[in-house]
Parts: sequence; C-alpha cells; structure tokens
Amino acid sequence: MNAAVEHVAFSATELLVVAIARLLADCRHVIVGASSPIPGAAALLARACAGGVLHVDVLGSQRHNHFTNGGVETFDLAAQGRVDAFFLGGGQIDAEANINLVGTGDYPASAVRWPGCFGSSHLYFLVPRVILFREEHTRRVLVPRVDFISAPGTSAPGVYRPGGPWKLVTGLGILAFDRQRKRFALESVHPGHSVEEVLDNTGFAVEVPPHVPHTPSPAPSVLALLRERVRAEIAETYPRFAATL
Amino acid sequence: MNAAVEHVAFSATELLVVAIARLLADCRHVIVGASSPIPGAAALLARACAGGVLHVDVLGSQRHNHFTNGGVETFDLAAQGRVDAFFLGGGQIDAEANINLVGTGDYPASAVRWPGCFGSSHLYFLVPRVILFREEHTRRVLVPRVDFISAPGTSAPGVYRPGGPWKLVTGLGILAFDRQRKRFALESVHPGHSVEEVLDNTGFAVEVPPHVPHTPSPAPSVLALLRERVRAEIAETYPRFAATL
Amino acid sequence: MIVDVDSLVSGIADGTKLAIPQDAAGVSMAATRALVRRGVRDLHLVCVPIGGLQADLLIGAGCARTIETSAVTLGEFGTGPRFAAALKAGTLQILDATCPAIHAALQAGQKGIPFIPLRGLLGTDLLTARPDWKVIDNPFAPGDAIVLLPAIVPDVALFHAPLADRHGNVFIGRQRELLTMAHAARRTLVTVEEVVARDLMADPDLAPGVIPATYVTAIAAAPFGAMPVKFRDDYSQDDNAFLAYVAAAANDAAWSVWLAAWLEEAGAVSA
Amino acid sequence: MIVDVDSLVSGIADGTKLAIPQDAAGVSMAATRALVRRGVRDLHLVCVPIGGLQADLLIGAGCARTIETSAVTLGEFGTGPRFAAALKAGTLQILDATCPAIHAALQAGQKGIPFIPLRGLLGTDLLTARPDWKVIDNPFAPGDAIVLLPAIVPDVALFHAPLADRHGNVFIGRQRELLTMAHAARRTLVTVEEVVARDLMADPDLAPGVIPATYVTAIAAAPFGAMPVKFRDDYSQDDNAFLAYVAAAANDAAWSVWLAAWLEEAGAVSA
Repeated sequence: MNAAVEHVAFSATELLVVAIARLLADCRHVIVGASSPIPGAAALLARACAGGVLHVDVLGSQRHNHFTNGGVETFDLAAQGRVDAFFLGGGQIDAEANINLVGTGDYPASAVRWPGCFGSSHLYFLVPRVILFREEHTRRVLVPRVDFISAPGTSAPGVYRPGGPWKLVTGLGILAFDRQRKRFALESVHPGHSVEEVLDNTGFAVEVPPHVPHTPSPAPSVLALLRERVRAEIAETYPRFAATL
Repeated sequence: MNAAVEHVAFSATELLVVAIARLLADCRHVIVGASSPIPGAAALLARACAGGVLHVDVLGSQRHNHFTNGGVETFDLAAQGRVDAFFLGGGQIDAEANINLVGTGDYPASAVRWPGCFGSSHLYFLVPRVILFREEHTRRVLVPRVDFISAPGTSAPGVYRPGGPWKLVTGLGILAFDRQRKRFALESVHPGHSVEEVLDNTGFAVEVPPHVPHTPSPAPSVLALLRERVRAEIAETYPRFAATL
Repeated sequence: MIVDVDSLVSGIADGTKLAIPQDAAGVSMAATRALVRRGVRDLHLVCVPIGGLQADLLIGAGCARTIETSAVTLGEFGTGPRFAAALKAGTLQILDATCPAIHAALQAGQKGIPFIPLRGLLGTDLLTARPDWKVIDNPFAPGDAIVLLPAIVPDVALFHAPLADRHGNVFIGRQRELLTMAHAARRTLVTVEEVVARDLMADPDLAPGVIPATYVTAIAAAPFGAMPVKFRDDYSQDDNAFLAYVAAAANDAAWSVWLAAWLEEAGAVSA
Repeated sequence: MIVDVDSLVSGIADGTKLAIPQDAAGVSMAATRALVRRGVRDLHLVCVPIGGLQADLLIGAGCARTIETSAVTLGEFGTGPRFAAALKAGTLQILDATCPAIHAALQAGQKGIPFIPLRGLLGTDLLTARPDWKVIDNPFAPGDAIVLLPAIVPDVALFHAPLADRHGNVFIGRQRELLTMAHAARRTLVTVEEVVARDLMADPDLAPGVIPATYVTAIAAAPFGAMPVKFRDDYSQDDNAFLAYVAAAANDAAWSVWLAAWLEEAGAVSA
C-alpha cells in the first residue's frame, strides 16, 4: 500500500502465461504436449523464474526437449513418477473433470470429430498435477457430461491413479478440482471478468467461495522475463505465437 | 578322384571353425554370444564365404556387432524370429539336450558353480538352429541327466517354441538332435577320431547310423580365408585366440 | 537395397498393415505419393502414435480401410479433414488409441511378446471401443485391475530419415520411435535425404542413432521427401501447402481436383 | 551434481537395491572401491544382465546380501570365485535369472508397468527357483502358457561412462542398457572418464547417445575408473590384475590380504 505499485500493461495471453507459470512454481519436471504454445511459454517462464532447477520438456522443440528415447519417453517418465505437471485440453470438459478429445455425437460416426485422445487416457491417471487448459470458456466446452470419455476425472477406489486433474485454466479464470468431492471450485477470475460471467458460461455447477479474488496481474520483472528470454525460447517451436507476445 | 587333391595341414581348432561355418551356410543372421572364440570365427568365416549376405553379430566386438539398442537387442531380435542360429554351451548336456549352465549338486549351494544361465533359458526356445558347442567331449559333460535345467531340449506340445537344439559340435564329432524322437544321432567324426571313441566318452545312448563319415577336412581356399581375413577380424575381440590360428 | 521410390513402395501390397510415424519424426511424403499413384487399397494404417497430413491424404485417396491412431491432426489446421469425413461417412474403420498404448504395443512387437500391460485407460470410452484390449487382475497384486494390449507387428514400417549408407544402415538421431517401428515390423522401407558413401556404423558418435541394416529392407533417396511436412532442422512446414490442402479437403469436388494435381507433380511434394 | 567419488557413493545406503552393468557396458570400479572402503552392507545387487569382477568383489568384501543375475563370470578366468564360495557357504542369497528376463523386468520398471511377459523359461529349473515369477494362461490365446516377470525398480543405478557435461547429461554411446537402468532406477550415480564444458545435448550427432540430466542424480570424474576392466576402446582388460585376483580369491586368507591391499591403493584401480 505504501510502496508505489508499478503498472505495466499486459495482454490476456500474457496474463494466462504468467498465471500458469505461477502454478508450476514448485515443480521439478514439467512436460508440455504438442500444439500448446501458452503452456509451453508458461513452463519456460517457470523455469526461468526457478533459476534452472526446473526440468522442462516442450514436445515439438529441439532445444527445449531432452528426450533421447523417442515418443514413448514422455509416458515412461510420467509412469516412473518423475513428471509433476502436464497440460491437457478437451473439446468438452464436464462437471466431474472428464475430458473428451474425440468428438460429439454418436461414436465412431462423430458429428464433430476432434483429432483423438493423444496421451490423455494414460497421463491423466499418472501425472499428479494435470492442468486442464482451454482458452474458450463457454457452455459448448464446459458441459454437464462429455459425449466420450477420453480420460475420466476420477476413478473408483482400487484403481492405480497417482495423478489426475488439479486446475482448470480458461480465458475467464482459474478453477480448482477437488478429487474427493468430484467438483470444481472457482479460485480466481481474470482481471476484466466477473464471477457472473464465469457462471453464465459454465455448463455445470461450480462452487463459489464468498470472496473470489482476481488472478494476480503479472509483476513487471516477470513480464520482462517473458518478453525477452522466454519469447526467444518459445519462438523456436512457436514462431507465430512468439511474435504476438 | 581324377583331380589331384591339394592337401593343407590344419589344426583341430581350424577343423572346428570350418565345420561350424559349414553349418551356417544358408543362414541370414547369426549371433555369437560372449566368450565364444571358435563360434565367433566360424560365423565370420561363414559371412566371408557367403559374400556379405549373412549378418553376423559377435557380442563383445565393436566392429562386428551392429546392435544399437543395448544388451536386450539380441533377445528381441531372436524373439522377432530374425536370428537363424545361435550357440550355447553347457557344463552338462544330457541325452534329451537339456543343458545346465548353473552347477552340480544341490542348488543353490552348488558343489561346482558355473557362471549362470546367461540367455539360454530364452534363446533355446526361440532360435531355430541352436548349435550346442563344447570342445570337451567326456562323460563328465555329456551326462544322462543334467543336475539343473537351465534350458530344456524339448518342450510339451502347446509351449511356444519355434527354436531348439539342432547340432552338438564337440572336439570329437558332430551330433544331430532329433526333436521329435528326443535323441542325438552321430553325424560325423572328426579326422583322427573314431565312432568308438565318441561312444566311450558319451554318458548317454547315441544313435549310430551304419556309415558315419569323417567331418570333411577344410578346403584350402576356406583355410586361406580363415587364416587371413577371418583371423584379422576375430583378433579385435579375441586377440590371443587369433594368435593361435 | 538402394532403390528408387517407386520400387520402394512396390513392397506395400493391398491390405498391408503399415506403420507410419508422426510428423515430427520423419514422414515419407515422397513414398506416399508413389503409393497413391500406384493405387494401393485397404491399408491398415498404424500411426505411431498419431497421424498427420500423410494419414489424412491416404484416407482421402481411398487407400486405407482401417486406421489405428491416437489422433489425426494437422496441428494448428485442426483435425484431419478427410479422416473426419470418412468417419462420418462410415467408410473408415477406426481403432482409437492413446499414444503410450501404441508405443507399448509396438514395443511388445519389438520384444516378440504377445502382450504388454499399460496403466491408465480404466473407465475410458476408449477401452469400450477397443474390445481387443483386455482387462485382467494384476497377478502380482490381486484387486489391481490393469489393461493388457496385444502386440502390434506391422507388415511394413515406412518413414523418412536424414541419412543412409550403402550397407543399409539408417541414421535417425533422437527419433527413437523409428527404431522401435523397424524392430517391430516385418519389413522396413525408408526414404532419406541423402545416401552417403561412408559406413554410418563405423562412426562411434553416430552409431547410437543408427538403425542397423539388419532391419532395413530397402532405401530410396528422396531429397525433401517429407515436404510439405517439417523435417528436423532441414526444412519447415510449408504453411501455404497446408492451407491449400485444408481448403480443398473441405469438400469432395475440390478434393478430387487437388488430389489429381498433386499426383501429377513430378518432383518433391509441394502439395 | 558434479561431486567426488566418495560423495557419489555416500548416496548408497546399506540395503540398497543396486543395479550394475556387465563389464562390456562400463563398470565403475572407482566407485566400487569407495563403496567397499565405506563398508556398505546388505546390498541387493541387480546385474544387468550379468556380473563380473565388480559383483564378485562386492560379494567377497561382504557388501552384498542378495544377487539377482544371469551369471557371474570373469570371462576366460571362469566363474566369479567369491560368488561361488559365498553360494557354497550359504552366505549369499541368489536370484538366478536369464539375460532377457533382467532386461525385460528393467524395461517394465522403466515403463512404470508392474510386470512384463517373456517367452521361454517354461520347463526350466530357473522357473522353479524363482517363485516371484508367475506363469499365466495368455489371455489372448487360451492354452498358451507364458511367464510374467515383476518389474525391477532399482534404488540406485551405478555405472561408468565416457563423458558427462556440467548440466548432468551423460554420453553412453551404444551402451543402451545404461539408459534403461537410469530410467528404471530411482537414482542414478555415474563416474566418467571426463567432464566436458560443452552441452552434450546440443550436439545433434551425440545427443542420441545421451542420458539426459533428468535421470542423473550425481556424477564424479574418475579417469580410468573401470580399470582393470576393459572400457570401450579406451583401455583393455588388465589380465595380470585378473590373474592376481583369481589367485587370491581361491582361498580366504589370501583374499583378505588382497582386499586390504586393494583398498589401500589410492589412485585408479589396478587390482
């Protein structure tokens, strides 16, 4: 309150990158899957902030990918328990954090077909902190019940499952998933958005605590790191994305 | 009969190398295990005679070993069905071609302990032509029944077993194993030895056909190949053995 | 062993179970064109572990009857359009999978074992869609359900690599799944940027990244043979080619025109 | 990450399940001496897939309670003499195995799966001696009996490699089982001939033969650290050292003298 707060303008994308990087602060090893520029930048930013202690592998990168055992290494590494965080998306995500990467309508003749499950049906079980990331926050995406379960949010007792959903980050806010109670709670709303907007655009019930903070704005020093070092690093894999930072 | 036969003196070792190489003539891929100088030289000789069509991997060699997937590759390759011939030894070999690489007496406190099973318990099942090679041909080695079955000579119907024992090569002769009838038959006796000598030194019954030929003497051209090219090639892995050729 | 691209693909008969890599690992678009030109039919594609332009094109050209894959994606250009259309039309059998399942099943093929277990999968609709996958009680820990996958043994593995030598050794660098594919498959066909005179196995620095000749059935030189797909640091994805592909693939008439034009192109694939 | 040899082995507590490679792959005799000096006890040795001088010496020095191996051999010098003596005396628990079983069980550890099937083994006395291996009916082909091996997850993998860099990347070349060991083990300790300044992962030719730093707990420089065991093309086996070892190991009194002398040597292991 006493100190003058320095204000630096930032984009919605920058807010997301910084917010996700914050979630990765105490991880030892983070893997970022294909076609994931924002999580990729976030992981590299977390690494830059951690002073090099954090191992990051960005699939699709040559420089920021240390795998020497082929495509299987991601999954073996996760199954060994060495991966702390991973990102998954979803054409649909439902109230119990089930995700659908396959399509809508009657499988297999899907009305809308998405690419497929990728590694979700395995990694969702094994990585302790799976961050669901989907920029679009609408009732089309956040549905009561997915049409196809690529990976279930929770499992019956007795199922080997050291991992699962941890947070859901969207263009409107951050939700936390409670695995015991099988439901999402609203954790923060991004600046410029409101709790009402989140609820209006979510197709299922979400717990809302009495006070929902705004997702913190990026600190100027972190923004500087993002715009210089991380922007240069992520450009190798996502040149057009880097140009927008 | 008409042509004058050229005579070149050869050692007992050279006879063995050439005799084994002859067995490998129509193979596509032969692997030679550790501590196997005579089979190693034989495989390299067979390759030289085949004009390069035959793949040979000599374990322990850098130059004549093409594996790039570590120690497991030998076994994977055999399980894929790509290996035509492999060599196994045995502290004991019995009438039904069971082999013992573990020891004599009460296991595990063996009276005499040998190194162990190595890959035999797997490869004996998978490689179509396993050549048992043991220079010592005595009743101590060729016993009625082994004390420990590292790998069985035959298996019950229904057991997955594309491979098994094919020949037994010793310092006295060559025996062929009949998997249906579960017994060895004498195929040839090395020059300077007799059928009686073989039978006297074998601890189990062997079928003896009416006429048992001598193992053919090495042709001069083959001996020349062995003493020049193959001797140089095997020297990389077995320098002292090569010096004796 | 060193042949031209047309001879290379002559070994891929109708009905072949054909393993192909993901875009980042080295996709032989040169061989794909030769294969479509020849009019191959009824392929069972095994995408290791996902398919891209190559798979979508083979489906669109009517060459594939079945696809086993964890996804078909053109990256930022979305789901493979001919793949999605074929599924909707019911003209393509899909064996949906998840990346580690394809890797593990291929490793089982490599090891000559009939099956391999995999964690995860329980409670997914994927498991329901794959009756060829079995759930058993872990014999080492009763009460612990686990999925068993049958081994994948492709008839042919087909991919693009940077270098080969005249002995048939192929350098793949860190793209280790190509080695697993070659080990698991009965036959392996490779296009390469360059065939070199030196022995790749003789260089102790390069040898760790080599598939030895034992596993390689035939090799064809095809410079820029992955285009318009990105290939290592050698060349980037041709975005304009992808845009043209996606636009044409959106409807059947435009697609036929695009395909005919692509098949007539003589040189490197420019889509 | 880069430490001295004594610090390196300080991470190997009594009772550790310790994976060690076969001689040809790179054996850390330097770390072995430090370990014996420290008086480690009750090791469970996992030989990948066979043991040599290192295993025999650890047994002879009273450091091992259990050994899981497909053989203990000094090559042309025969069965490991202290290994054979300990078995006869009943002071060593033996888990006899076969090479592909150790490789496969370690690969199961690497893949985080609880077990893996393996062909062969049926009808052997090995199977009788290993009640921890189970025979099941192949769920994909009733009537086809097959052996399941539980995964091996070593506490520590310990080996010797040619190069490491300051980031913790270790170059192993074609000795791929070292990578499997590092993936499967909870911690990996490595001695190397040389620690280099450059980044080994940045060289696209060398990278395929590298274990990335993720898997590597600590590294110590130990030039000639495999002696008297052969190490790649760098140095040959010291036959005189082996002869002296075998002679001393033949009886308990001579062995104690040999061991005390060996432990007092300061520099590279010359046995």
